[in-house]
Amino acid sequence: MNGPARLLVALLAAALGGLLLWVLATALAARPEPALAEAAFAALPLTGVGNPVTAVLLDYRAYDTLLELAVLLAALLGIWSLGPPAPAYQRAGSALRAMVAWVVPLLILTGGYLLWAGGQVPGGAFQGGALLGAAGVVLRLAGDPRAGLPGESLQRLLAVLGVGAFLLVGLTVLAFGRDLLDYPTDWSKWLILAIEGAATLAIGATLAAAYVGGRPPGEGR
Amino acid sequence: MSTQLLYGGAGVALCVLGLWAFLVHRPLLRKLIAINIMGSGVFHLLIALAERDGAPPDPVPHALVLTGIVVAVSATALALVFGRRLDEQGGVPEDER
Amino acid sequence: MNASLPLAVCLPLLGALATTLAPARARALGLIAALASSGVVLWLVVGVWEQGPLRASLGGWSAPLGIALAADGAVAALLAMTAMVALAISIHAGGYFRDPERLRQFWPLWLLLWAALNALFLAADLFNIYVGLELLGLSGAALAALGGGRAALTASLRYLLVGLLGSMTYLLGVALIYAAHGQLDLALLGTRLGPGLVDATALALLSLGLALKAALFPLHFWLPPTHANAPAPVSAALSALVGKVAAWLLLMLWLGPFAAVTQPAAATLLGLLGACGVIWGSWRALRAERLKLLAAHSTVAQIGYLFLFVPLIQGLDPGPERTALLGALLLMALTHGFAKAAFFLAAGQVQQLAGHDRIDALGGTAQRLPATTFTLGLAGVALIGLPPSGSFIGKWLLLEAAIDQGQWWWILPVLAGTLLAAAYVFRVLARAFNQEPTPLHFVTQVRAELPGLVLALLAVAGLGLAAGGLWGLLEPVEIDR
Amino acid sequence: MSSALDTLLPLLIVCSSLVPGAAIFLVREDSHLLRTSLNMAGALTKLALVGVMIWGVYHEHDYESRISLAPGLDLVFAADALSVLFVTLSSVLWLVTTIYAIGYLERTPNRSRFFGFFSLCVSATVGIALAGNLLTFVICYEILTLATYPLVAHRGTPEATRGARIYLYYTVGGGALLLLGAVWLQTLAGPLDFVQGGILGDLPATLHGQFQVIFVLLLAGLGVKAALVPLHGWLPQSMVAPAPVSALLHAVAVVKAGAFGIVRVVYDVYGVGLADALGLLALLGALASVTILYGSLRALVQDGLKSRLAYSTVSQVSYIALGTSIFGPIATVGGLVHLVHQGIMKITLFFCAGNYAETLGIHRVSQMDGVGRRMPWTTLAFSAGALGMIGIPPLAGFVSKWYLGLGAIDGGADWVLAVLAASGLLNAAYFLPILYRAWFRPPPEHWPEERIARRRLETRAALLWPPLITATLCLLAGLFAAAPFSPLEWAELIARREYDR
Repeated sequence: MNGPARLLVALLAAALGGLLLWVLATALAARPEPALAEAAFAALPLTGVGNPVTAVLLDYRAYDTLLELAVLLAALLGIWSLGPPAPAYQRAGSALRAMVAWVVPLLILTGGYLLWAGGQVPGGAFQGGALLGAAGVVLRLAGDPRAGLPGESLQRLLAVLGVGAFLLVGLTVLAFGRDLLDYPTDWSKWLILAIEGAATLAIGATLAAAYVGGRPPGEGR
Repeated sequence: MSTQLLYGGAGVALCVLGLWAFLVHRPLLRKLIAINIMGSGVFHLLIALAERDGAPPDPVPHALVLTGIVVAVSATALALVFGRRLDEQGGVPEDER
Repeated sequence: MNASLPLAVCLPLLGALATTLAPARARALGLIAALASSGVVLWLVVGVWEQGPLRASLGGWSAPLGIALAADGAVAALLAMTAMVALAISIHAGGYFRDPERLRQFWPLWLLLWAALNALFLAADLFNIYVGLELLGLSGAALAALGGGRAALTASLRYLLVGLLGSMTYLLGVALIYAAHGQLDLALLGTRLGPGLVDATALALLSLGLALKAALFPLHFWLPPTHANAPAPVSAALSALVGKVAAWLLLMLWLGPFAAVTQPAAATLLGLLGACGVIWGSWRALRAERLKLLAAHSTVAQIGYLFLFVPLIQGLDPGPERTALLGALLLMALTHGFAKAAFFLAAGQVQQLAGHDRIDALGGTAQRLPATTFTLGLAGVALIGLPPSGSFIGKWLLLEAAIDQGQWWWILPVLAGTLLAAAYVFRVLARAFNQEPTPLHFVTQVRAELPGLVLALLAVAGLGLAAGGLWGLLEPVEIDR
Repeated sequence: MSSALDTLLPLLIVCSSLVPGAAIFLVREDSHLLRTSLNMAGALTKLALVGVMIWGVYHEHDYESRISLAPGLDLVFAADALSVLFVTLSSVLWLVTTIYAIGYLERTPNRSRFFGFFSLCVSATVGIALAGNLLTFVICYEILTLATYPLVAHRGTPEATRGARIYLYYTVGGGALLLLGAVWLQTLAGPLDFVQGGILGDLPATLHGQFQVIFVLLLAGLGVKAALVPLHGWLPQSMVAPAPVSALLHAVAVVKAGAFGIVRVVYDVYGVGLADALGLLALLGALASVTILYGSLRALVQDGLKSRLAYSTVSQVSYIALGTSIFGPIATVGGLVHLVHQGIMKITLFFCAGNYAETLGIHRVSQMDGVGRRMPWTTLAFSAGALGMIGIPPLAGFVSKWYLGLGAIDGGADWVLAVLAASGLLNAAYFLPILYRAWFRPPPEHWPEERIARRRLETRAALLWPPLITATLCLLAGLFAAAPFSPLEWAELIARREYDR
């Protein structure tokens, strides 16, 4: 794109920005009572979790989260369909290896903690999963071609674990005549935790596998 | 309210910046970065909306942002692998540029 | 509570999981999932037929806190079309992908795409649509890249990026709506939205995002390379279903919850873009040198037709006139879905046999594949809008409404598009008659040729002559949820 | 008769060729017997069903099949006297043409495709005949376009492709105008069910201006198929088609569909009185007269036998439009009876032309010297058709022209007599030289390309019988014009019902 066109786009973008700011100010000025937030807090005891964000993610709007995990799966399957990964990096030297040996368990432990804590305070499956994924990234950088992931079939299992747990719970309650993902109140807390655990593993494994960037060894031959 | 506008306004600014970058830059990797900036802007705006004058923040936008982030990460990962495969095959064909 | 709504999303998802877990059995598992998903959609359609619009809340929470799924007559019809096309594609893919490895990669992504389609048609929540769109975009881009070549990769990457841009624009609109109204459920929003700067800007952003994904002129630039370079079954799904769902969402927002926001001038603008799409897409299709590129450009035109309805429906109050036009709009969408899928499947067969799809050099191949050529012909008839196809009736009602409401200028794009479509379809069909030898049998490869033929017949004869039932489904229905 | 039959019979008549046609596509290319059986079974079933319908309509029975396509849009197949006239013509000639085509295409490739589209084509024609409203008419009219395209292109030569393409340009363009006119009219008048006497007469006079514009649109759409000048350009080009297709195109299906459509629009949509009052009949009459004279003049200079016949069709079909354009029952009878008479005469001529080409390789008039001695029966049939076209009594064409002339005097349009006389002279001028050559010139030593040797018969039986049958029909239609159920009697029945409401 040449100079004048760039300038034109910049001017247009600036105009759009101005308009959006004005619209935003108007919208915020006339803001209604945030009824949704109140409702979310009011219903919190029924969900069995103390962290309202977790309640939204895994209970009120659990269906969004289910689809979102499916997005994650789609990305991974897409990456796998494009062929084998690039070769691994050179194996780390001893100093880096020693550090990795410390950092990775720490990341995993922290991830687990975040998952557990997410029920009450900020934290949860995504934060935990992200740390697990980071552990995989560190391993791959240190020269592990698989980023610490297991073999193909286990990797596949891990990849579908999140959606699978959601569907298992969701369809089971559906079979008992309730709404999809309408957890019985007494079990709600534990079901949410189980789904979150599965989702954490799935997110972690998927992120690490996406970083590896190709189909796992053992497939396609 | 003004804090909210400030944060939200910053989000809008990021968003427009990302849009501008997407439109003027040709390399696909740059476009991808531009999209991510745009996404950050939208997430920023959503987070700003959660603020409720001292009351505990509205959890719904927070959850939306978390969902959005995961989606954005997935898409970025896929796009990056696409880009790398394309590079391995010699890049964008001449007639497609 | 009707379990068919959530199941319509969950069963293809379950199939995607199964085919991911057991790639060696992907084909059998995938076909089972495809059949089961179609069965559930049938259940849903019967439910809508008997009880009118259905709504299912999820997670035990009603809106605004929870998310709901909703299906009215229009959605049921679209879901049924999706299921039939998807089933045909599923069967066809088994014959198309010669490499078992490709087939294994195809199945889970394809079922994810199907789940996304169903989720989007059923969606009743503004943010949920965003997640569904992303699932659609990612699985679609990954499928389109299964062709593997440089051109396919480039096109898919561009498609992915444009899709992301669309999603982000859409999400910005969602954020503005949440800022102004504090909720996301479409039915509840429908009672709150009204004329005003904020709602109008939000609608503009939502529409922009969706128009990018629907390839509404002039945002269609990414579509032809993507659809032309993907494997044929994927092109069929992208053209027939993926573009359709985005267009449908856009129309649904305009005519449903955002109806109070829209102005006649804006509706006319949308119609005008549709008209430009009709003419431009048809013209480019006429100039295309490759069969699949022709079909891809024609998709731009066919999407355009749907938007011609907006200025005509926008001003109408609920009533028989509006229902008739909605039905016509739907009929056009369904016919195009069937016809374009059939066209792409047939084009894929031709390409596989000939090793290329240059239109000028197709002759002998077309003569050697009578059933496939016949499919191209029938699908072409539906694309032109000649009787007895469903699009003929759709166009008739569209023209009638245009004349009736004094908006006669919409006649021009319809007629011009029809004539251009006739020109590009018969440019292909003219190659089918030559002096090459023909095989003894009409159908040479049952699994690869029959699904397309059935779809084409549905577009031409099924929808044309049995369209009356569509209005039976729509009768008590209005688009709002 | 049961009422179930009343609602099903029109649909059954359409399906009696549609279903075999669809099945024929699937027949193995070398299963000659199965394909022939399907063809003949369809043709005979249709004929039997039409027989039932003739009896019923004569006794004022109502047949109507109605399928709702959309709110306000019904697919209606119904029978009145006019539709029975056309449906009988097409069923009888279909049977004959099918036999001819089986003989003509013996041992050529792609016969399943050919006969499949052939049956679709006849189904569409029968659909046009039985259409009970303008929507149904338009639908069948367009399907006819689609079904004939593959027949014209059938041979797959570059000329065939070119001819088919030109045919398509004209007919699709015309179809778009017809569609626009029909939709527009429907917004003004509601569902356009064909009613004898028309349905527009009761509408306010303020709409009359729009009616005039719409008539021009409809006439443009119908005129393409009816080959009204200047919309006739496709007809000579589509001569590349195999002879049975030409026969079908000229005598039964395409050209006739256009002419029939004009008759329908004038009598059963506008109403002849309104059409006259709006000056539309004058327009139609002028166009028809120009076409009659122009076609004859062009036919005069053609050396190709089939192109001479093609221009003759251009001219002759407009007699139907001419009859329609004169206000008065006698001219109506003349126009309608010519719908049938032109069909049987022209199909005879095309069968014969096909026989000359197939047997001896004769394609030009200048090659026809002495062919009467080598192929006497074919030439006899040809003579019957040609003399009928000129209007020599007692052949069928004389009856049409007689009634047209009487009708012109009765309707006060004396100038039509001049057109008829001029056209009759021109007809003689381009047909008589052919007959002279065939009968009275000595045969050459070698025919251009003798493909079928003379044995007991001069050519294959399946090629010889059809023209003889239709030639006999030409004679009978003229000789027994006053007999009950003759085309003339039936045309008078229609005219009575139209004018004596």
